[in-house]
Amino acid sequence: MKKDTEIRKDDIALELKNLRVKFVLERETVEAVNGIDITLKRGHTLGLAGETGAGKTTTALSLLRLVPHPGKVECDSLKVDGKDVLKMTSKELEKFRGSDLAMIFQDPMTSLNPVFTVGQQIADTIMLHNPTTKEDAMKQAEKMLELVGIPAVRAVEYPHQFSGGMKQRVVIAIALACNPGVLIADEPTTALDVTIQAQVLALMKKLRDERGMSMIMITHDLGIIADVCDEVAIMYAGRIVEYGTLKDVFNHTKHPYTEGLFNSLPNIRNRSERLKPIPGLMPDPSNLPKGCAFAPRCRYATEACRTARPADRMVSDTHMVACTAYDDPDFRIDRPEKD
Amino acid sequence: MSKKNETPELLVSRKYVRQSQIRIILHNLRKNKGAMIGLAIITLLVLVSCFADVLFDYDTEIAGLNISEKLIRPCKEHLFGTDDLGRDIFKRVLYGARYSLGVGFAATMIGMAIGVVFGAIAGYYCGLAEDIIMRLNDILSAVPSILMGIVIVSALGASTFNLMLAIGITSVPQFVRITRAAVLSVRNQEYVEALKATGMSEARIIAFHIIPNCMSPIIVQITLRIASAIIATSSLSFLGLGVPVPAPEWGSMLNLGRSYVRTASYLTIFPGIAILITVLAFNLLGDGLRDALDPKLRK
Amino acid sequence: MKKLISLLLVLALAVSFCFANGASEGKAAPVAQVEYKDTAVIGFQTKTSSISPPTQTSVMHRLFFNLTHDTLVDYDEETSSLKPGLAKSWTVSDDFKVWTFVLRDDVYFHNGEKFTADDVLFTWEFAKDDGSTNATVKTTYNKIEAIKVIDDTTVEITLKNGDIDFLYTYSNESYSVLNREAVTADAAKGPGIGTGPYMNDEFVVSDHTTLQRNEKYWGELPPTKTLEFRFISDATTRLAALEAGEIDVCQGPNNTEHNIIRANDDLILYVCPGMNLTFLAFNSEVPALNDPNLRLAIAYAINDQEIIDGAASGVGSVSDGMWGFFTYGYYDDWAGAGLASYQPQNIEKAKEYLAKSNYPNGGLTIRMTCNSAWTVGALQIIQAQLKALNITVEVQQLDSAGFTSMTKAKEHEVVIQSAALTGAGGDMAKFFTAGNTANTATYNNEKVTELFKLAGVEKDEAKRKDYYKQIQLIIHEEAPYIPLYYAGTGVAYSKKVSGAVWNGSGKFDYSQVKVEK
Amino acid sequence: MLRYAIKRLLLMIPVIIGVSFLIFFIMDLAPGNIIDTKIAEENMTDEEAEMLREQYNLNGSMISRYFKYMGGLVRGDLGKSYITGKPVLESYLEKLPATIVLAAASILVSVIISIPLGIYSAIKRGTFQDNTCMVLSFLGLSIPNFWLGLMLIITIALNVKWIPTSGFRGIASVILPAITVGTGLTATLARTTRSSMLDVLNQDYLRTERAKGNSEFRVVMRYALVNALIPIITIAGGQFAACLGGSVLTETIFAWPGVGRLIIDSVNSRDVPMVVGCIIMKSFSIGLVVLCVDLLYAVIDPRIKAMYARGRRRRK
Repeated sequence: MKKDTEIRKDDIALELKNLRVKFVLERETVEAVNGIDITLKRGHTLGLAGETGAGKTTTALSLLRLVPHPGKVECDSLKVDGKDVLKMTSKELEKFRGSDLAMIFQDPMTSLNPVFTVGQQIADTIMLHNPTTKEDAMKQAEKMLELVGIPAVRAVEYPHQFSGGMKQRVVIAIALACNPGVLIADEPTTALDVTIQAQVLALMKKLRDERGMSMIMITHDLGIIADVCDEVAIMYAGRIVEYGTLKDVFNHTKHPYTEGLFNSLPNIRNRSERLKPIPGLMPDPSNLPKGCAFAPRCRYATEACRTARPADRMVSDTHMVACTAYDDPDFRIDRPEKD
Repeated sequence: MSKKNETPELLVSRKYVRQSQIRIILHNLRKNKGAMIGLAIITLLVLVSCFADVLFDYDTEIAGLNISEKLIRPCKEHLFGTDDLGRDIFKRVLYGARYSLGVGFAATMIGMAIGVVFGAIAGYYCGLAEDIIMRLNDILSAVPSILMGIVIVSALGASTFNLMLAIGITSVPQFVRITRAAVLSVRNQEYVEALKATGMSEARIIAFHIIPNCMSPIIVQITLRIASAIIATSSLSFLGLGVPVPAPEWGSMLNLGRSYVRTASYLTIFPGIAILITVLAFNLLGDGLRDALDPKLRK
Repeated sequence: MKKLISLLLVLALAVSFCFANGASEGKAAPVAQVEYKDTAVIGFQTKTSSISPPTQTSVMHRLFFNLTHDTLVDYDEETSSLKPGLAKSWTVSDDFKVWTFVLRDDVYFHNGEKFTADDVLFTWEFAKDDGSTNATVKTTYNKIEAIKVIDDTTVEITLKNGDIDFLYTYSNESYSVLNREAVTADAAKGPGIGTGPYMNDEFVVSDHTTLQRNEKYWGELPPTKTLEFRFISDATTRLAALEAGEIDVCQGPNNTEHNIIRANDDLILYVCPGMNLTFLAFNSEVPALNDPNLRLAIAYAINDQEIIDGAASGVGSVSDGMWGFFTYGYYDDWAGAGLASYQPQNIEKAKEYLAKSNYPNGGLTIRMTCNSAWTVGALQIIQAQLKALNITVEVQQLDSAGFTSMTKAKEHEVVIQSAALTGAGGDMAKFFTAGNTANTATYNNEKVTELFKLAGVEKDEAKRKDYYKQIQLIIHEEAPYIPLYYAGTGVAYSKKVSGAVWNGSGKFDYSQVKVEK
Repeated sequence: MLRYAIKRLLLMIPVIIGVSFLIFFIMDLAPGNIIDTKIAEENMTDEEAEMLREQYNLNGSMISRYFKYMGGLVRGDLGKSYITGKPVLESYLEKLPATIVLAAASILVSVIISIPLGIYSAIKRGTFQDNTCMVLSFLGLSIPNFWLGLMLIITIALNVKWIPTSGFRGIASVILPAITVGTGLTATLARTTRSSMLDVLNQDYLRTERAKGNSEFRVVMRYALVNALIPIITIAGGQFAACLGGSVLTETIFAWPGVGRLIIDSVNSRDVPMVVGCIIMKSFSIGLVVLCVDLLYAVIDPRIKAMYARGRRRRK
């Protein structure tokens, strides 16, 4: 069922260059995303981490060109499996969505159409991209349900008869129905409680490895990123401030904001340790500060940080950080490096 | 811009939030061009209604007859032409604004006042109260409006107020049903339980929290009922139950011009247009108000 | 189903017709032979609710009964005289009590039963008890003491007390003869079976009535097979149906649309002077109105022609006396009798009478009530006209039942009404004698009541006319009623229609109607 | 589901009894009675009036007459009309087919016009098209029925041969009356469609549908509309029920043998058995239609079907 192209490790599944998204309202314009570059290798999983309001969901929606009105999307280039998404007509977009690039949404409670049976919703997706007879589509849908751990017999039931976790499994089944090359998961387990969260993540990992899918996992939970992702991108106020492999970002953390994130995580082993939350609040996206957006809350902030917009600096061939403090070569953050 | 909870700094003092809410509603209303047009027309109509006595002398120009000037087609002196008793239609349409506006608005208010109260009670207190009110409502809605008109007018005498009462009562069933449906959908929301938890009395909950949230379907119903109230006067005035005769109420003018539809259609066209404009004005304003009040649509 | 059969019949007829033409192709072309349709469609406006003659006396009902049933004696409206109907001849006793009729023996009911004297007896017995809920019919039948069947073709009717006008009343279609067997068999449809030129086929209340030709009719056979009467209450729609060719006759088009009919040269407009008099009635129990001078002042202040132009678009004729100009004993030479006619409008005379009344300079308010949208216009004109006498008029409109319950309870002040007058002088008594609901002026003058009684039994024509003259003079002076105008009735019909008899009363005769193809 | 339907049918009985009492009471309150109608037709002496009162048994208090009437009603006998003497039920059923045909055709016209208008203005919310759609839908409500009817007759029926001007003669004759009544209903239905579509278009699951690769047209017309159907059906069902009560003006203009005119004529002539009987039948048929609309909810929205399955509406 998998496309016949063999899996090449270094093949690029998704390439995004300089994505900018603005929401133009009458009295203000909200700059949700301010220049993001993503390259996702085939079969790899990129974690997109950041606090609420960092523009994660907007980025995901821009990949599918589903940003709602009044959003304005500007982007230098967006290629998925070599196809240039920006130049696609609405007809091509419709073929593209669901078969090449699929998405799993955050709140399962509202992501399923209440008046269609679960099986029907999956079968619809199948019929859209590889039209067959109704019965055949339904059989495939039942197979998908089995795949995500739901007994096929429940295909005729309606969304309101499923629990949150089961619904998320259905959403996953819908997304994977046409075997997409790339999957975007927008905080898939945030709305679920912890035990169900682990099951859903295990399921996603199993399916990803079986199908060699590349995936973008959007979450604010660093634990999930450690568990699922190969590479990590830390987002803050619409920009990627640190990007690298798991080892780079977790063990050789460079950016002060990433350090702050790790400090605000409770440590199972050392229970007495006091949490050090990041002071201050996310900046208001409608008037972002000049220079580095994190400067007002950064311990190491210097005058330079507050004036110039930090450039992306490659600290190793896989590790990037956007922080002007590193102009001074021997600048270090407190977090010790481990290898 | 994710939908998650607002960051703390926005939850400033409660007074500021309430004051700005009304300002926001007015701002949205001003933004909506349609609503502004509607408001302008209504204010114009109200002005005309109030100063009609100053503009025209009732006896000579509105009710006075001169058979010699019968059925003149619209021309310079008579912009809308003259009716079968030689009266100038333009002046009568302007003067009639007060009756139609009054009857339409007042009748709907009567209907709304009764309907919303019972609808809210039926919607909030489910079970027996709801069944009784809804069954009584079905019974009341079975009475044809013309029969209701005959009885009220003959029992209380023919006057504009009784006409409003007759039309108002026949619009009560719709209001009860609309309000009950709206209240039902609102009362199941979590925040109603939260309010109950704060020990607020049920009457206050209904009055200050549930009904304001049901305002949008009610406003839609108000604007629709005003339209049908004005038109109902023409069928009632056919039976002589409308506004007492010489008064130039649009509905009765429509009805008097009925037999001239082919030979002198302007007798019915201009009152018809007046009704159309009034109805449109109320609905554009109502629409604007509905969208302004509905937080979901404010994105 | 019936429509299907008649359709087939028509087709057969048409086909045979063409053959006839075809066959005679060789011979000289026949004289332009006009073909007539098998069905005539008539649009009418006043609702009918029964096919049983004793239950209804309204004009439209009598129009139908005239087609489906027959009476012993017929009334000829042109010559206003009586002519034989089912009875070939009749004789009456000197005291006008015992009437003996010699009946025809060649008449059959629609159900095939032979018409005999027994049917006359049965009709009387049937209508007397629960066969009719119509007060006038029951009262007339109650005047009959007994009916004796002498033999199949002779019947004798004995009245309780002599009535010279009995035959005029008995010739009314509501007293048509029913068939005993038919009614006993089916109480609903039985009374619909008569001896007339047409048979009742379909009857749907307020929708349509279809009559089929009675092939075995004893009189002159009608030319058209089917008469379809369609109830179309809106005048504009009815006229449009005529223009669209769906109906052949449109009864009572809107006065406002007469020029549309005149402009259309396929249509003919027949406007006949009406027999419906519109008048004002002053309730004499109201002290202020029980004053002849005030009433006369108002009578002279009103301009009838202006009312006709304003409220009836000019279709109607001025009336000068509360007595049908076609009714027996009509008198209008007011100057001859030293009185002045109410019309034309005479403001000085009105003011003169007003000065003599209890309200020398007016200043009173009178409530005038009407019961239909048409008469509201007339009241508004009177309202404006009476301003000259400083009398303010408050116009009130009620629906018909509310209106009658008010007049019956004498709670009205002035009412505007219209009543269908007849040719019989005695019929006018109901307006001027106590105990009648039509007497909305609650008028009670012994002299007038006495004169009506005398006229009822007076044989000598001259004396009877004189009695009626005296009545009219008294009424003209006391003016309990103010006559306004006779509303004209109109009929619009396609020029292909012929054979129908139009008249003022609205009881048109369609028995000989035919419509060219 | 069946249990719920039976419960609703049983609930209708008190309503019908209530309706019969209220109408009986109101008819008694209205001035004048059947005798006055007959007097209006032709003169009557006082004795004759009294004789007729006996025959129509109008003497006795309103309550006693009501219970006599109810005696008949319980046995299913709606009594006879004072005017025509025909049984009320027969007269009502005689007028029912035309009324149902007109009601169905009017709702069809209303739906055909309102739903596309409502959806289009919901999609284009706030723009110029939105306002024009709403203005269009308001034309129907603001133009008086009789004026529109007459205009249709004069302009269309006179020039188009196969469309009759009036009467209930075959399918073609229902076109103009249906347009007259239907356009009057568009205002309400179009607005309801617009507001319920607006609510649905904000839902998240439509984003899922779009992410699946559905075209915008399919998203709106298939996935969104189905969810928005409940309020639309409520209003359309209500309108159909109202039309079952007949539309007096349109029936008068088009000489349409409908129930509306039958009721109003009976009211005017104070034909009490006919008025009460027809209104009872009318409320019964309206009750049936409203019940069918409620049952239709379950067919459309499985969540509501679940509630019925548990026998009662789940309410907190």
